[in-house]
Amino acid sequence: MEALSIDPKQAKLILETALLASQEPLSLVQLKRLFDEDLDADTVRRLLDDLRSDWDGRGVELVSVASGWRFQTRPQYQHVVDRLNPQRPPKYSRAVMETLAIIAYRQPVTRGDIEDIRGVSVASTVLKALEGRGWVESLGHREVPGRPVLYGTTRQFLDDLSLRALDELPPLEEMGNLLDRIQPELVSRSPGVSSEADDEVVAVSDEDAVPGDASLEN
Amino acid sequence: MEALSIDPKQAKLILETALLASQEPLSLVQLKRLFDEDLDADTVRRLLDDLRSDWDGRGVELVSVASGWRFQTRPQYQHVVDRLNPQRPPKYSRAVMETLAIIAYRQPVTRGDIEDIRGVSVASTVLKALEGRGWVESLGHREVPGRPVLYGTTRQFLDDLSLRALDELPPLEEMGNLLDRIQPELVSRSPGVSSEADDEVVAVSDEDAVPGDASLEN
Amino acid sequence: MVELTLIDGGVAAEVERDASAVAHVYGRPVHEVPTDLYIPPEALEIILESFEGPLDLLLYLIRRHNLDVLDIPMAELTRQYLVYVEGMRHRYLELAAEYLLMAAVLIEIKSRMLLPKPDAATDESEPEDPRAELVRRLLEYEQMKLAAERLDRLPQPGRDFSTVLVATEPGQFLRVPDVNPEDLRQAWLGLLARARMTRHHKVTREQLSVREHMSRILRTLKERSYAEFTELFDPDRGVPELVVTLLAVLELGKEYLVSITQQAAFAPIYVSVKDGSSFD
Repeated sequence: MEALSIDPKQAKLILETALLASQEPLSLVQLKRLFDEDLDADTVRRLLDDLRSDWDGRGVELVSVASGWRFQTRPQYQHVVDRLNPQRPPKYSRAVMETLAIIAYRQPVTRGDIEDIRGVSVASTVLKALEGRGWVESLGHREVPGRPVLYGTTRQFLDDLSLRALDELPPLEEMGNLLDRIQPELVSRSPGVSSEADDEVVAVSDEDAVPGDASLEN
Repeated sequence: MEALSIDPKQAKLILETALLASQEPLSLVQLKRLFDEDLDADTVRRLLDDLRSDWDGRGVELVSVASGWRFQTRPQYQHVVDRLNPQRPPKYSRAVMETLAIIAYRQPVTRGDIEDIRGVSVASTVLKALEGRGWVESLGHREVPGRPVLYGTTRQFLDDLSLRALDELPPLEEMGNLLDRIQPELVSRSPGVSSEADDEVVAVSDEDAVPGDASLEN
Repeated sequence: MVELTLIDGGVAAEVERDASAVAHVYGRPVHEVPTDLYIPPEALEIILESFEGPLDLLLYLIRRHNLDVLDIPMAELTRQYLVYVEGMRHRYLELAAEYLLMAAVLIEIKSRMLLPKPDAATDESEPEDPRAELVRRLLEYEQMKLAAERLDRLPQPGRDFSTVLVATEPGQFLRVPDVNPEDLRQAWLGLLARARMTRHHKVTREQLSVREHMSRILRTLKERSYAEFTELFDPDRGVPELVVTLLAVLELGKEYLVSITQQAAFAPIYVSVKDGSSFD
């Protein structure tokens, strides 16, 4: 290897300045053009490696990507960048949230159960998103024709939602209230619908497909 | 001053990362939000000053402008960036720069005011160039016949010129200096030109910053 | 960006400008306007364009010839000025209007200076020098002209420095939505609310399921002729099932297929098959 005709410290300074000021990754060819001296690619690469080490332990790192070299924030400092952009965090779609709610409150449930309650089919992406997040997992199969997968929530789901157990989930609206909203005068007279029955319903998942829209008067 | 509840080195690292990753200058308020701890403005300012010193001798510097703090290349390293991007930004004509100066120092002004001071009409393209650059904007209308638009400079103008406020604009040449500019001895020797007469000229100009053509006729 | 060079009159902006030059003729800097005021005809346009108007030209003449701004020799200044304007009128008429106005102003000032001054005794106020207003305008313009030069020397982004922006990799750090327990509750309630709202669109299915339960209840009552109200419900089958069962009972009552009786408040409710009715 040739001796560097340029002070390495100065050379790194020039590389660093150019890379920080550039919005796009810079190729070795572009970086070589920064110098009057005719540096070979190896020399520039060595300088870049050296520069990368200089940035060890910082929030920004020098990386080599397909089209060249660039500075970028380290993943573990992403939270700093996130705080800068007060743009609203992403939200799950209603489909995902409702599916998650059904699994959380009614587990174990099959996809068919979820579809019946929601009244629409559940896209695979919805369940994949929840499984991918580590919040939902398969608990086994229901022993009916087709042996559908039974879903339940995971330990991580509880951790992420800062819950110690499932019974710390917000209580669902009482059965009485639910019926109140539908036909108040009828329910209040009916002693057959007790709150104990309600609790039981929450604890036990429905045996089979219950139409989600079944709720109602005709 | 309170003891820092956070490791200053770590705090500077967070500030540095955020400032490097931000397209726009970051205000103290935005920078304070980076921390869980409730740092006071003085602490953040001290950390920033410290961070600025850390970058001494590098090609990039931390500067404070109207909307906050930002990293930018030092002017003496601009040639490095120019090598990457040989396309130079436009150089503004004297017409544009004089119009900008009048708006910056005399704002709010109408186009008529600018024309009176410059003694020539102002082409629409001149004002459009300044508005297009985001340096000049309409502040409203002067309530006289025709309701001419009043122009002023923008925050971006201050940011781009690395100014924190309008009072950091280069000071205007004093009228007295203008009189002395070519022949100081002549002004001081001339009995017909007393310093009071000098003051009078200045005073006239101040109270009637915007001469109409009619004023030529006395 | 192109429009900026046009503003400047094209030629001057495209060559790297020599700041000290008065004008550029065919790309070459001209550092002084000829003192004999002879301007090559083809260069006149460009030289005039290098002035930003009559004030700029006047200022140049005054500074160039070391004239005292506060004691302008009007005759000399006006003479020089008119020479310029004469040349201009032949070659570059559209530029001339403002220059002609200034010529008129200069001549007016000069003629005023020839008039006898009003008697100081009859006029309290100091008689004003006819040149005062011109001087004021010249100085104010010069002040702004210098300010423009200083402003132009301030570092500008892209020209003298560049802002710094390091990349952040959005794909790499996929932000995940935050969910809290209350969100789940809201999702559930939303589900219920929507079920109510959409009931009209599901009439067929709903009727069928109610009909199905009506059949089941009737079958039960066929065997036993009456049942306690609560026995008809199977809590294990879930909320919708309970609701549908309730609706089925009410529907049967409405259609006079069953009778629903209660002896006293809070006493058991009994459901029984109506006499003489049957269900096939």
